[in-house]
Formats: sequence, C-alpha cells, structure tokens
Amino acid sequence: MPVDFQPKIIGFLCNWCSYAGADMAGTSRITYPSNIRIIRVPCSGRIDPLFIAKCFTEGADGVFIAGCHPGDCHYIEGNYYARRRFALMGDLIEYLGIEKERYQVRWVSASEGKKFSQIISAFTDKLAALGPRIKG
Amino acid sequence: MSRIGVFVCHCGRNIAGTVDISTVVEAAKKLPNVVYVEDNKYTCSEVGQDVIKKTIEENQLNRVVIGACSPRMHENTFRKAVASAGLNPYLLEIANIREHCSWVHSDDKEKATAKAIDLVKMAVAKVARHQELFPKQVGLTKRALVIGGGISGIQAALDIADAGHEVFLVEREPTIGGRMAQLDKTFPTLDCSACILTPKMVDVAQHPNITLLTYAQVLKVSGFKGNFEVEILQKTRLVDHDKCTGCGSCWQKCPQKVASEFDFGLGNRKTIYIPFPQAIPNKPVIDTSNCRYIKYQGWEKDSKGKKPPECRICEKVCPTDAVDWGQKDEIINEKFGAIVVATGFKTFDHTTYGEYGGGRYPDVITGLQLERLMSASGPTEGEVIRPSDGTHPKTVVFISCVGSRDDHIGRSYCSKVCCMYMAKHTIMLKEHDPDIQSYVFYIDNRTGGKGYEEFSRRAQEEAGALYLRGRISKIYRDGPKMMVCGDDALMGRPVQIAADLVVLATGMDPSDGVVELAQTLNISYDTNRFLIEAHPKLRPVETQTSGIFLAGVAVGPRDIPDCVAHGSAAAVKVVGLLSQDTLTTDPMTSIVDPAKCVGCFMCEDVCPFSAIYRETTRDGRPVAIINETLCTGCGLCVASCRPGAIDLHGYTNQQLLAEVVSLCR
Amino acid sequence: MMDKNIVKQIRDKAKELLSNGTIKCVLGYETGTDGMNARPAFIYEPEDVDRLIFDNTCTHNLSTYLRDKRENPVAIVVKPCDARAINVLLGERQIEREKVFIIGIVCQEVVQVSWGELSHDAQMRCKICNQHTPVIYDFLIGGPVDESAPKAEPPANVTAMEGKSSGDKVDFWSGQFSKCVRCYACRAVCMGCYCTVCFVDMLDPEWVGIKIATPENQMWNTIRAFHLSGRCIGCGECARVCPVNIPLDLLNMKMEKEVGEHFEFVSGLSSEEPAPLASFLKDESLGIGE
Amino acid sequence: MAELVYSYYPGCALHSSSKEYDISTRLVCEALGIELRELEGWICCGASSAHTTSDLLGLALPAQTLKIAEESDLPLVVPCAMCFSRLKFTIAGLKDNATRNDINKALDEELGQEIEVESLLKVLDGKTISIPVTKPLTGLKVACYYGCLLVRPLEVTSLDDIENPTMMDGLVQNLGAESIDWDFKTECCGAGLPIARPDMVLDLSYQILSQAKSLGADCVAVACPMCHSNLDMQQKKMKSEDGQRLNLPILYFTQLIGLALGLSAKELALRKHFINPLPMLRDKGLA
Repeated sequence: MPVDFQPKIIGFLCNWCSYAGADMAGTSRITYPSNIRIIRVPCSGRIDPLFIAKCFTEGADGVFIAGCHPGDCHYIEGNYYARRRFALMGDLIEYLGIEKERYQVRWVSASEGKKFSQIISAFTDKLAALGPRIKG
Repeated sequence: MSRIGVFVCHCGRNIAGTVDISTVVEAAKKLPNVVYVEDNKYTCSEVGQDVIKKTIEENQLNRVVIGACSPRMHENTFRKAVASAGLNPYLLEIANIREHCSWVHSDDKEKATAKAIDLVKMAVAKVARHQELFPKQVGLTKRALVIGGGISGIQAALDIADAGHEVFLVEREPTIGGRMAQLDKTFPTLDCSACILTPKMVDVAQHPNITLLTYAQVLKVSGFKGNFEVEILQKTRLVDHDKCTGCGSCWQKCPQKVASEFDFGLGNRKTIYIPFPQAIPNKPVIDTSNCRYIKYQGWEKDSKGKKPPECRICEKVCPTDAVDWGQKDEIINEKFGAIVVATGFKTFDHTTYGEYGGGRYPDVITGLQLERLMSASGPTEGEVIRPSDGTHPKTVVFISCVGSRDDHIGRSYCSKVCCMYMAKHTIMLKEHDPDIQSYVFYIDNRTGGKGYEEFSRRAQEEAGALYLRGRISKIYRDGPKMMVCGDDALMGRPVQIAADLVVLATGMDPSDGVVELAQTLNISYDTNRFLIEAHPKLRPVETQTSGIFLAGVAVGPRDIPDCVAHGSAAAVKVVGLLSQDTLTTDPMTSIVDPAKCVGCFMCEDVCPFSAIYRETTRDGRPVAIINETLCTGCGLCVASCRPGAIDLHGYTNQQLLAEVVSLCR
Repeated sequence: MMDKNIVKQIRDKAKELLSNGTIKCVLGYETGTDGMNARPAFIYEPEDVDRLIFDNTCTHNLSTYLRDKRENPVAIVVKPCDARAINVLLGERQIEREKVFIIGIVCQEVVQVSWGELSHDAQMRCKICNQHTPVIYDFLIGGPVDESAPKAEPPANVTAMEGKSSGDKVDFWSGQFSKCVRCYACRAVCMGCYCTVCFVDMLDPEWVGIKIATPENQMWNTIRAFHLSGRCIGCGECARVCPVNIPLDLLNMKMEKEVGEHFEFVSGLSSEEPAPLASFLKDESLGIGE
Repeated sequence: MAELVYSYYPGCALHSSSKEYDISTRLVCEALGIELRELEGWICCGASSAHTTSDLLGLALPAQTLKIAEESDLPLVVPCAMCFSRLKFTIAGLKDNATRNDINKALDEELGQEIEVESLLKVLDGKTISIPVTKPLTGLKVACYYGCLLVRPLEVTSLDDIENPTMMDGLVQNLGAESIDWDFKTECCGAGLPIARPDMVLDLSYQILSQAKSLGADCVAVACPMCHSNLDMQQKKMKSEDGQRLNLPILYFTQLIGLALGLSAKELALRKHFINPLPMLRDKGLA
C-alpha cells in the first residue's frame, strides 16, 4: 500500500443536524482531514442504502453517514427507519467482504461540530491504515 | 443541453486565504457542460449578485453553480439572484467550499484546493440534473399559538394581538406572569416588578384577540407552517371559571395548607388557591393531590390512616356554585398558522453543591427566595428574616455563579443576570435595613448593559456592599452563624465570614419538559437544553422549522428588557407570516411515477406526515400519490420505494448518483 | 416416491373447483419431460386434472405465477415455504386473498432436482426447515405432523461464510460474480421480484453499469439481495435456476438471518405484520449511530 | 468456615502507631464471621512521601501489593484511609494504558485491571453484613469523621458523598448510638504535616473537634490512623481562647462496633488512646 495513501471518503449528511454540525465545525474553525466529500440530503431517511453499495462499487474507500440523534429527527421518524436500513446494508457489505470499518453511521447534532471533526479524523485514520479498498 | 455557469467566491480571505481560487477556476472550466467560470470577492454582495444576473443573461446560462459558504447560509439569497435573471431559482447548486473546506482545512492549502475542486465538480454534475421547480400556493390559518405565559410570551401575544391576529396563550401554571411575577424589584431602575408586569397581564386577560389557557399544556403538534394542528390539554381546575367571580372566600376558608411553589416553600398556600394576589386569571384551581375532599373520595377501608373529613368547605362558601367536582381534563384541538415558544427557565438546583450545604442549611437561600422574602406580597410581607429562626440578618453573603460557569456540574455558560441581581439585592437589603452588611463573592462582575455598570457601582459605593473576588470552598454552621470560607483572590489569602444569611446567585436552567416539547414541535435544542435559533445572529427568533419561533430565556439566559425585545421580535415574524393571504410551498417534495409504482404502499406505511394516498390508474392499478402540501420533502418514501417509482425533487436519485459518480470517475 | 392419497385429493379438489367455476385455473405440478422430475402445470379444464401430481421433486415455488392476474380467480398448490410467499405477496398488496384458492400440502422435504436424474438427498433448506404445515391455506392435504421440531438454526454455509476473512470473502464473491451473465433468471423466477422496471434496467439513474463485469454484477446482486431482505422465504429458486450456479440463496439466507436477529422477524409468517423496513422500535440501537 | 473471606492489607500504621485499629479490626471481623487473610509480603503504600516525590513511585509501591492481592484471588480489604486512597489511585491509573505500561515496567509484572479493593468501612457498614448488636451504644453521641482521603476524589474512591458522607453515620446508628449532623466530616485535619507545620495542624484539627464538641458529641469516630494521631495525640496541645481543653475521645469505628458486640474495653485496646475514653464510656454505662 502506498505510503501517503489518501482514502477517498463519501459522506451523506442530513441537512438539519449533521450537515449543520459539519458547518458548526467550520464556523468554529476546527480542522480535520480533508479526505471526506460531503453530499447533502434532507434526512438520513432519504439515503437509499444502495447508495452505500454504489459508492463502494465506484471505488470509494469509505462511506460515512450521519443523521439527527434518535428522537431529534427534523422529520420525526426518518432516522429510526434509516437505522434499520443501515444495519442491514452493513451486514450485507461486510458479508461481501468489505471491512465493516469502511462504513460508519453516526448521530451528529447541529451543535456537535467538535464531535463531527473528531469522528471524521478517527474514521480517516482508520481508513488510511486499512489501505485502498480495491487492492493492487 | 445544459449551459452551466460556475461562480467561485473568495469570501474575502475566508475562502481565498486557504483555497487557491485560480486553480479551482481553471479546473472548473474543464468540467462537462460548463460554459462560463468566474470568481468574485464577495458573491453574496450586491455587486456579486449583479454579476451572476448579468452573466446568466449574456451567456444564456441555464444552470448555475456557486462555490461559496454553506447553502444553509445563502441558498435563498442566490436563488433570488438567479430568479432575477429570469432563470428558475431551483436550477442552482451551491458547493460548500467554506464551512466544509477552507475553514476546516486551513492547515493544508493544497488538499483544501483539491477538495474545493471536487466539491465544485460534484455540484456541476448534480446541477446538470436539476429541473425547473414551481412552488404552489396554499391557504393559511391567520392565528398564532404562544406557549409560555412569562414576560416574553405575554409581550409576543400582546404584539400579535394588537396587529389584529387571534392569539392563544397557553400557560402550564394556574397563572401567567412567569418568573418576573416572583421578583420584587427589577434592575437597574428598581421599579417594582409587579407594578410594571401586572398591567400587561391584565391586558392579556382583556384583549379581544387573545384566548388565555392557563393550567394547560401542548400535547401534540402536526401539520406545517401556516397550518399547524395542535392538541392542547386543559387540566381540570375543579372550578368553573365562567361562574367563578374570584371573590376569594373559598381560599380564605379552605382549611388545608401546603407549601407554596410560588414562594419556594417559604410560605404556605391553600389547596384551592391562586398562586399570588395579582394572579391572572384571578380565579382559583383546586390542587387535587392535596385536597381533603379528593382524599376523602379516594379513601378506602383497607387504605391506611383514618378516614379524612369530607370538608367541601370551598363548595359550601362559594356564592356562585363554581366548585365543580365533576370537572374533567379536557382536550382542545385548534389550528394555528404560527407558533411562538417562550417556555422560559427555572433556577438551578443548588443541592448539587455539597460545599454550600447541599440544601441542608435553611439559611442558605437562592436569589429568587430572597426576592420572595423582600416582596410586600411575599410570605413575610416584605420583612427579610432568616428562614431558620425568623431573626433579622445583619451580615449577608452572596455567592455568584451557582450553577453557572462550572463544568463540574455541566453548566459552562454564564446566566447573564446574576451579577446584576446580586447588586440589586445588596442595594435593596440596605434599604430594608441600613445595618445590613453585604459581601459578594464573584468570579467576574459582568455588568454589560445600559446603566448596569453604574448600578453595580452604586451597590458598592452607596449600599456599601463588599465585593470579594473568589470562590467559596465551604459553608459550615457555627451556632446560629453560617461560617463562609472562601479565598480572596485579589488579596491572595483565605477569608472566613460569619454570616446570618447566605444567598446563592443560582443560574438559569431551561424549564422542565422543554426537551419533550422540542421533540413534539421538532425543533432542535443544544447540549444545555436551550432551544436553537435558525441563525445565532441573523435569525435569532426563528427555528429551522418554519412557522415556529422562539422568545425569551428558552433560547438562552437574558434579562427582562432583552426578553421583552425578543418577544416583540418573535411577534413581528409571526405577524409577517400571518399577514400573507397564501403561502408558497417548498416545491422540493416527493413525486410518484405511476408507471413504475407497483402499489405495495410501503411509502404510505413509512410517511410520518400521512402525505401519501392511494389512487387507481385507468388500467385499474392502485398507485401511490403524494399530497404536495403535506409532503415535507424528507425523502423517506423514496428510499423505501423498491421499484424506484418515487423520487424527491432537488435530491433525485439521478442527482445524488451523479455526485457519487462524478467524484469517483 | 409419490403419495397416492395426496395426489388424489389434489386432483379431486382441482376438478371440483374447476367444474363449479370457482376458479379459472389450477397452478400445480405435473411430471416433467424427463419422466422423473416434476414441473409446473397450468390446468384449465376439469378433464386435465389427472396430469396433477405431487412428490418430493416438486421444488418450484408456484406463487411467482400469481402475479399474472389473467389467471384469476386461481387455485394454487403450495408447500409450507410457498405458503409464506403468498403471505408476503398479500402483505405487499400484490394479490387479493379472495381471488386465490390455496391448496396447502403438508411437506417434510423436497429433494435436489436436476434434469434427467432422480436424487434422494433432501435440499439443505429442508434439513433445517421446521415449518411442515402451510401457514395459510383454504384446503389442507396431509398431516397433521409434529411441529415441535427444533427451531431452525442459521444455515451452516452462511455461518461458514461469515467466518471467512474479508479477503477470502472478496475472492469468493468476485469468483462467483465474475461468472454472472446477467440473464436475470433469478429475478424472473423469484416471487418477490415483480417491479415493473427493475433498478438494474434503469439507465438514468444508472444504479448498475450496463457493462457485464464483476463490479457491476456484484452491484446488481447486492441490489437483488437487499431488495429481497425481509421478504425472501427461502424457496431457493434463484440458486436453482442460475445457469452458472452462483449460490444466490447464500446471500438471501444471510439477509433473512440478520432480519431475524435484528428485528425478530420471519418473512411470510403473517400478512398482517408490518414489513421490518417499514417499521421500527424507538429504543433499538442495532449497533448503528453510537 | 467464615461466610466472607478477604485478603487483608493492614498497612504500616496498623502494625505500629495504630495497633488498636488493627486489633479491633481483627476482633470485630472474627466476631462477624469475616475471615481476613493478611497478604504475604505486602509492602508500604508509600503515603504520603512517595506520591509527593514521584508519581510513578506513588503508584508502583501500591501496585506491588495489588499484584500479590491479584494472585490471592480474593477481594482486598483495607482499613487505613490513606492506603485505601493510594491503592484506589493505582487502580485508576491502571485503567490508562500509558500509565499501566509504566507501572508494569517498573514492577516487571503484568497487572490486570479488575482487582477489587474495598474500604473496611464499606465492608462493615452493615449493608454487606448484619451486625448482631448485644450492647447497644444507647445515649452515645458520635461525630463521624471521614477525613479527606476516604471519600475523595469521588471518581477514584466512588464510596460516598464527598461533602456529606453518611456510611459511618448509618453504621453507628445501627449500633444504637446517635450520630450528630455536623459540617466537618470531610475537612482535612492536617494529615502529614504535624512535624512541618504543627501550627496549621493544630488549627485545622481544633476547628474540627470544637464543632463536634459544640454540637454535643461524646466522641469522634474515625477510619484513618493519620486523622487519629492528629486528633488524639495532638489534642492536648489544643486550647480554646479561654484555655479550655476539649478532652474529646477519638475512637476507631471498629472499636465502637466492638463495644456494641460486647467486646471488652481491654480487648479493644481502648486505653491506647491519648485521650482516655473510658471515663466517658463508664458514665454512659458502656464500659
């Protein structure tokens, strides 16, 4: 694996909590690794789990998903359904041989800019250590 | 064929300081369908917006990408700009190269630039799939709900009502007035709290446009901006307020005394009561958990203790037969166009602080308790005495920041009003009894505000309060005295003061139940359980849920003048909303392709807003249809639709996949 | 080996229903062209009912044909597994209960079938099956049987696969998916695959690249597995019909195992119970989000 | 066969200056069917010189004893508040990887993290075991003094409230005595400074004792040899402004339990104290 391997991370963030949390990290000027590219969605419930599979098929090294904490969903119940879908998709991709470390779902609120940056830093480090998903 | 224009914003040095704009511009030029790229110092400025407008016209752009700050910041600004050029405002996409890039990757300009390019690339790929979207017009209920009858809620309700709109004011307690009603005087003018508050309370009661619901609580909220459907619980008072004249003979005659919540247990009230003499409504409620007759009814042979007396004295003495033992809790359903949340605060529970006695010392009291002791309508009719032995204190020690600025008890914030009310208390104590010597232990003496610093000086110079900078390590009892041990940080030595009374400047905690309410309204709250504004500076009374507004301490600690201003500000927003005749709905809703729909109605099962209904096609297939006014655009149905028949305007599968693919290929 | 009594009952019932006009058609089994293994039969006339048979080669899940409403009202011969499929279709509002007459058959096991040879070893899924009486039927044939069978444990081959390292899993699956020719026989035979337009056939959004190569094939099979999770009743038809012998049921069985463990849900036991992905419990964590 | 078996770590003080604590502890435990097995080869916990000189040393010394305790495979009971504090600090240290490595290196051993250390007070507070009181301490007013080390810091000892602990109070009430509600339960007595700053120790200790006295306490119950020596041995040097002596007996809580179990003053070595408790106990008919 190349020494300075830069993992390619795709992030899906719900607009109301997590995307705002990421904005908060920005307004607070908290730095974190630049590898993640964020896709804005209205709710974690909008994220078709197949997007995750698609990201890996297209060559992403890691997929990150964040939504409102349970009970705080802007759309009341979105993240509860999402939680079930993501759990199943996690099982499936792991079964297909994609290390489960490459796929992370976290609850990040609008006020948790610091938490967001910490999660991303840790996730990026982990992926860097894992190396490219498609070897060779 | 889409003709995309890309505008990269420097945001002064905010973006340009980290991201190499020219590199981004060059890269953008090479992207598919991009026909024009330009960078501006401040794209959001009038100049910047004019450039966008001009360029769209000159280059017949039909799609626009703006690389700038978070879309949560300026998406609407730029949509307007795009629209002003005659382009559909939804043919715009924003690449967040500030909050998600320059501000968080300032440590590596190269990588930040590379990321900025990617973000623009994704936006370009996505915008190519954008379609024109057209908002719809819906009617609205010209009527507001204000939750919380403290000074903020009262102000908001009055202003909305004066503007000619109907208002429901819902208060959990039996009276409105909130915390301000418990104060004796207010800083820095020292005018009597009741004298300035009660007239406003009366106005509320008498205002033709205001329906006052005290002893009531909001249970459920559904619907959306302009048309909320709210379920309100009117708790039973066991008193018919239409018959009751508030003559007071019942609460004079009621034999059952209980500690008064309003006086923080320093005095008693009856079980049929009004919390304080100027209460609005000036009509009593029966406290069912303590009423003798209720106990009498609930008493059973096997239950312990002897049978309580039947009592019913209130009923007997009532001249208008207003006591109604049969009265039940009542559910009220109403529609509102807008909601103001003004749930206020409670004082911090100081028993957490063992070193201050953990609530075991009767002569260690809170600021609000002192207010009650000093108030002419309080339990002691304004005589300041020690709760323990009723003697008059001569030496009073104030301790600041109890439940504020202390991470150990999970309160890192400043409660803002304590420094000022301590100053007020020292001055008032001096007026009550010139022999009283006050000591104030403070961390910082924060007196920002008109006339505040002067007021604080007055406390020290005229009322002779001694200010000592330092914390208290322990309070112990020495006979009747409270020995207060602390350090005088300025003199750099420990001090011990033998006090008669210790007053804790307890900070502000959000009211109980605010989290549950926030979840019912689905608005967000911070780690301290204060409600979150849509923008801390630019949208201080709005929430992320349109149609729901905030006022007062529920958002964060502030004093009375700020609360009044906040309440009025919220009212203006509400009035602005209610003065419209129709509302334009967000067109970013879900849409069904009936050809693909297989009629499994999984979408119907998951939709939290019941925005999906069934319809039968001409060929007799049952298919799902979206009610666009009910649909909030969460996209839950899209991800649950196996045949891919549902999609979400603005976040279609094409658009999101385009972002993924553009990034990876 | 054929149970004369069962066959007679099927034929009598079929004749009765067809003659009195209750139904237009009977979906059942008849002896196949190799003279030993059964194949699906569509019986329209009372006089044809004698073609109907039932034995342990009747592996096909006929419920897949119920999607064609032209046959309604229809009678169908179902094994316990196929009966669960009917519940799934009912739950997904794909068939109307009153238009389908269910002839349920108590079944111990079916054997592995391949054209021209008669096998005697039961299919793996039957070895761990503990449901021998159909959960839904209008007319029951056979039984009663001892249902106190041990609870079905996860299939051994799934647990084995789970045990492998990520690397080995990748090798295994890319090996399998490299064989896939995307003939979609698995989709055609599956009672759960009834979308008008399948994700894999959409060009825009392009969920799956049209190129027939391992990553694309894997994406297709991922979609298939995910779209069937919480709905697959394990009839194994997908694997049976795969011309290149990809063990597709290995994916479906895994998903059903997880659905069972996460949500305590078994597909097709009832048509009333809400689908696992269309319901939730507020306080479940599922190891997600923390 | 005893119902409860513990490893026992007396610590240096109980083998020298505070023998009576050791004696009463062993007697009481025996009477209550608690078997104490003194650890083979325990060493000094180092308090308070070790941890004030070197953090690692302050952790490594207790760790040595912990290692033996771990091998004993029994929960370890500690009477001395200081030893208890040091052992607990070491266990807290072991939870942190870096610190654990340092300690393991220093000892050239591998310490686990799940070593159970209990304060004697917790073991005897009447909740773990019931105390068959034969001679209730009726009419005895006790000021329960916990000192600063037993309960602080909460996250390390997790024993009781740090400002107003009540374990010992509950215990003496069980014994039939009355525990006074006072404010110096966890104030520092000056601990290790009687040599360096006797003046300070006398002030601090006097404050503590005078409030106990003023609230009518007949004696002070302690769970720490250091506190005991300060409050007992130094007491004769303390005088109120008007020259009054306090003459307030300082007893180990184990001695109170002993009395209530009907053990004799002699057995419990009550005479070893500088302030003789016997006259007071005789007035009360408790000795």
